[in-house]
Amino acid sequence: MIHLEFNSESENEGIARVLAATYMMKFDPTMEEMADVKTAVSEAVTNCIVHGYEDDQGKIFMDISNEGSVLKIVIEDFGVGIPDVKQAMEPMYTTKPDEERTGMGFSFMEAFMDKIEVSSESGKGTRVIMEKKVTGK
Amino acid sequence: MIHLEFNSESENEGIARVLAATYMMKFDPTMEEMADVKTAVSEAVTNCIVHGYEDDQGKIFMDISNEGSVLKIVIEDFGVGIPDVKQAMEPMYTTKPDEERTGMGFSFMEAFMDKIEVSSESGKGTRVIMEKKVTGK
Amino acid sequence: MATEYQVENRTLYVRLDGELDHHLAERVRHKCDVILKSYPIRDIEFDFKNTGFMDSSGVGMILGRYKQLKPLGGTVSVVNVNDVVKRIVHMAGLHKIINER
Amino acid sequence: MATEYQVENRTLYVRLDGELDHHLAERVRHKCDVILKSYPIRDIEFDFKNTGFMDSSGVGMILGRYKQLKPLGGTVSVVNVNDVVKRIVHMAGLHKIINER
Ligand SMILES: Nc1ncnc2c1ncn2[C@@H]1O[C@H](COP(=O)(O)OP(=O)(O)O)[C@@H](O)[C@H]1O
Ligand SMILES: Nc1ncnc2c1ncn2[C@@H]1O[C@H](COP(=O)(O)OP(=O)(O)O)[C@@H](O)[C@H]1O
Repeated sequence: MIHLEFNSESENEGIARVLAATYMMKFDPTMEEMADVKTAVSEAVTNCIVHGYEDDQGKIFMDISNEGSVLKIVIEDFGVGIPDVKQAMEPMYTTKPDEERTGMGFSFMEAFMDKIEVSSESGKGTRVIMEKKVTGK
Repeated sequence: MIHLEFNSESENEGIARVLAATYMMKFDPTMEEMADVKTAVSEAVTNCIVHGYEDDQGKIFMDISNEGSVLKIVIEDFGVGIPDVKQAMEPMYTTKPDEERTGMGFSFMEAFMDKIEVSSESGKGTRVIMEKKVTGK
Repeated sequence: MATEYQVENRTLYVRLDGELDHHLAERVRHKCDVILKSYPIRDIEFDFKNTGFMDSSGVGMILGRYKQLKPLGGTVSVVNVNDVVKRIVHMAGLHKIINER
Repeated sequence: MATEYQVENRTLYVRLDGELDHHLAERVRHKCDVILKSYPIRDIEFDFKNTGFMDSSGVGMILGRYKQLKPLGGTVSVVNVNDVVKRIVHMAGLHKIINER
């Protein structure tokens, strides 16, 4: 289990992706599995920065672990939270169209991971738990 | 500032190196600067695993930050500690020659970083603070 | 290396460098805005030769440029996309409105 | 890929794969021990073609093999080392007792 804490700065998005990709190297993953996980991590971390903290300062936590070949990634912020998670996860739903958000973030997480669970409380923050079985080469 | 927590397992040595290397990418470092930092991180993290926890389970913390172009890396364990830091830092000094340790770990950290500060308390753990100005290409 | 911008006639060529996430997308969007204010750009071409990754923020940035240029009769193209980026382009439906080469 | 071991006559060829840190060094040491018990090895050659990194744990592992083989009149060699690894080899003084090619 690995726990990473970092500030809500966009330059840390790449660091979060690299850490996840490095962690999963032990499964000898395919290029596609690597890309899947990197994309899902990128979406979740970006959401913390753009929505959770609305580009303000804040801490983001990322936990990476595995049970056998099932990779588990938890990404968490302590920002504004999501009032209606079900609505937020609808395809193309975004509260920031002016910032060129597409509303595809959650859809990509769902498409690329086997399982995603979002819990959030207004004013407290948001936690995304994602799992994926990594079969490897 | 980035904070990483991981278990004292040797497979995490590579993850710690990659995280440090990724963090310093923003300085556009030379190959040599990258190798310097990766080596120093590797020595410090390995010491936590081999000496701090004597191959037992334990947590290792790594903090990476920078002030301007000065990179600062703090690596910390909560293991057995070092009774005599001055002696431990002498070239070729090792308490585990049977495990093919060379006693070169601290010498490499000193050679590759600009500054290294070791604080330790018996039974409490060890903290290594290292700094290096990264000039880049 | 860094992302490079080149204007030729009325086309802006953007040679992306690095992973096209929110971090890079913000920078590219800003730079494109600056250039579009100074030059009579009609078309933009994004070269992905040195970019092996794009997420939904990258999609948003490309879509945003498409929306800017379309009223002027302009186009957006992506070239040299690898399989990973191509997958995202198609999942997002971008290929229906931009040129892919 | 993985580190490969090959015995030819009385030489053990080790084609390292990955960064030669404490993690890999432990595995290589263990594997060498097993092979040295089964074959009359006199010389060991470590090929660094796919290894761009070595720290003091790697130095310790190579030194350990040297100490095992020396009493038998054997040698240890490293081949295809890049600049980063070469620097460590020289800083540690390994080049005085092993062959570098
Ligand atoms: N970490 C978060 N904190 C607060 N709100 C969030 C968070 N993540 C997602 N949301 C909300 O869910 C909506 C949909 O998210 P997503 O599908 O990723 O699309 P996008 O990021 O493009 O808006 C966002 O517009 C935002 O309102
Ligand atoms: N994190 C640590 N916890 C406890 N003891 C340590 C730690 N780091 C170093 N030491 C002590 O300092 C000695 C010298 O360390 P070093 O120069 O890295 O050489 P080596 O690791 O090869 O023994 C070690 O042998 C050990 O006794």
